[in-house]
Amino acid sequence: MASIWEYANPRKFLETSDRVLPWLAALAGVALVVGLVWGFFFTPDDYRQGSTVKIIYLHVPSALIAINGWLMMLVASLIWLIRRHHVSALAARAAAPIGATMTVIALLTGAIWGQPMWGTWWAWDPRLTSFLILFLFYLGYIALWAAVEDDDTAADLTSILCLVGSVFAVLSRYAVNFWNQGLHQGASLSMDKADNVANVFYLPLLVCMAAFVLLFLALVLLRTQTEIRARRMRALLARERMS
Amino acid sequence: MIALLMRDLRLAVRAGGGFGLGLAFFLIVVALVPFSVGPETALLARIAPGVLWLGALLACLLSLDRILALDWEDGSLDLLATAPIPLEGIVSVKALAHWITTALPLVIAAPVLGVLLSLPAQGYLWLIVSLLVGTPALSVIGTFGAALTVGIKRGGLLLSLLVLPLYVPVLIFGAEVARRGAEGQAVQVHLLLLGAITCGAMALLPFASAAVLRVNLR
Amino acid sequence: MPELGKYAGAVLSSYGLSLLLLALLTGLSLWRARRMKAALRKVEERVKRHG
Amino acid sequence: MELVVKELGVARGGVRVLEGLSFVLGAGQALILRGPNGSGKTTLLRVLAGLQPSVAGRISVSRDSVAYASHADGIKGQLSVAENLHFWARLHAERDITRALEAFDLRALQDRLAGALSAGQKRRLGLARLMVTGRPLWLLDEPTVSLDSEAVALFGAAIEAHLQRGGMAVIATHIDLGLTSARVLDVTPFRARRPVGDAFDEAFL
Repeated sequence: MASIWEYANPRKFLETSDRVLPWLAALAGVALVVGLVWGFFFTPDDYRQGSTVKIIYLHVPSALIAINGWLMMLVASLIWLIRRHHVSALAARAAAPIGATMTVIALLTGAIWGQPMWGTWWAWDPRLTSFLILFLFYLGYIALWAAVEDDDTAADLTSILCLVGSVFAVLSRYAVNFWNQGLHQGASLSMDKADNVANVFYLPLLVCMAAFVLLFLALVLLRTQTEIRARRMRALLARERMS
Repeated sequence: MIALLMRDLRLAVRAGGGFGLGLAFFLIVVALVPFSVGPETALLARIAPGVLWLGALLACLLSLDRILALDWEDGSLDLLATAPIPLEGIVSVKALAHWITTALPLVIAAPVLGVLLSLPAQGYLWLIVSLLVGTPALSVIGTFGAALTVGIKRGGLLLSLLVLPLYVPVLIFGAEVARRGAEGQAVQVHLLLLGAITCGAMALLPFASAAVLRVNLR
Repeated sequence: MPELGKYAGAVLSSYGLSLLLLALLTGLSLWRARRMKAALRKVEERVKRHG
Repeated sequence: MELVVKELGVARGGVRVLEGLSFVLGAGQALILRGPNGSGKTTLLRVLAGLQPSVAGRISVSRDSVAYASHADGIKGQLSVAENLHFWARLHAERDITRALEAFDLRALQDRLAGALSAGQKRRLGLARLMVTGRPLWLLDEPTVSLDSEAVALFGAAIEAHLQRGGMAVIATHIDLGLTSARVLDVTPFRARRPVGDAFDEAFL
């Protein structure tokens, strides 16, 4: 069995991801269609929330990816800082815009859902606020990558920012909790308490979450490939200039 | 270390920008608030702690890029990095110098500006205490941001974008202490949490700042 | 089409906006991937030719 | 005290510029680096100073024994000449700056603000800083830029005196400093070769 660090070689990564990507993308597409169609067309309305309950099929999975996307960037950053595998740093860079988009989707769907339910588009509820802060962290991270010219320097700086940012994101989460007890309902889902939400809603939601995870993975692979190619091109051009 | 601190203080005094600009900015921000929300005393008194905290935070932010950028431009940072003091010590001293030249005058000026916003009498003590406890964290976090952006031309805006989200917990607890103080509620828990953040930031962030600076000096 | 009742606007707009954002993200990623592939191929060929 | 460099490789912006560089420098010796622009002299000096990691090889000295002087002098225009020197001296736990002032003929200028100095005078101040660090190994990157011939002579004498006291110096320069004992090292032959084939390695080359 080969070590997973073999995939830290850019060429090996490109070859393998090229093989995996079509399947992953197809799977993600199928799951997304099945989950959303199921959720949108074939679930009943909630007796309290009416048809707005259908929004959770977008809201919960995107929120899931928004948080876990940052977590993935944190792990990738640590791998880069400790083992110096370039692919890892580039994967973190590739994941950031996806995470940011997911955060926007979670915020948007949350606001649209909140309007009829809470009577307001935006409330300074701890969860909403935390997501807004998370979005700012994503923006800063992306901006720092874009601003630093040297690739290795940028990888180092953004990795450390990701580390420090993670600590402060957690801090902000608790600070915000202290600051305002919110309107938001508790996590409506957890794996061991499936009866929180009736099965009719739960199953399609699981499919949607799986679909978003698959979509995230496919996009990360695709974007990492692009980053590797961009990086190789810059390296080749730099070498050409020097000789 | 003391030599470096004295030099930074002397430079701040001679260059003129250190003490004056942040203070003037603080004054202007606070003076503009009544124009934007109306002169009603009750409203001003209610929002005064928050406005003063936000103003102090923004005034701090304004001067962050001076912490390291000047030393970067004239090559001093290279030379400091080869000096006998570890880089962690250097960034800590830099943060301290920033706090003395920028944050401390703000703390002293805050009660005066509190009068402008008709801050209730019982609020002054906790306003000053919360600023004294909270602003060191602002300086240390800001130094980290300055170290991140030191090699970037016109990095000022990026610096704000990076630092502001990091300021959130400090602002929440700091303003909360000041608000509770002004309203005569208990402040202990929030003050302790604010102090914990400051201590944690002062203990750990210099390592991150030094690591980042080493990368930028490469 | 399921009956969405009085919340039709909210549900439809959130689905519409989310899918639009996802499509934008995917589209941009694909477009950049394709462009970068082509650009790299060009540079690689030039480098090989000049040795 | 001896500087031993073995099979050193250095990189700039992720691309190797020098490799396989070895030399030994004993107490009282100086080494002049020669080579065309962009050949990696500055990078080599920064690696020796510990500001930048090497990509291969070994360096025997610790960073506590080097004093580095780059194109930028690290001088604060708002401080006087003496204040500038005092600062660096205290940072390196030294007291005496008179020797440095005299060696670079800055006595008369010591109370002037450094911002009011001419380019050559600033350069002299920057080099005088080396003397107050008390460190044995000087790493100098084009030290004679904007110096007139008289100042170059002063500088040469200062290095000579430093070597006499058992110091060492590595200097990247194109000017003859009049150092009698200095060896010259041309870095051109150590230029990094391109990797053969198009193996796609961790550095994307």
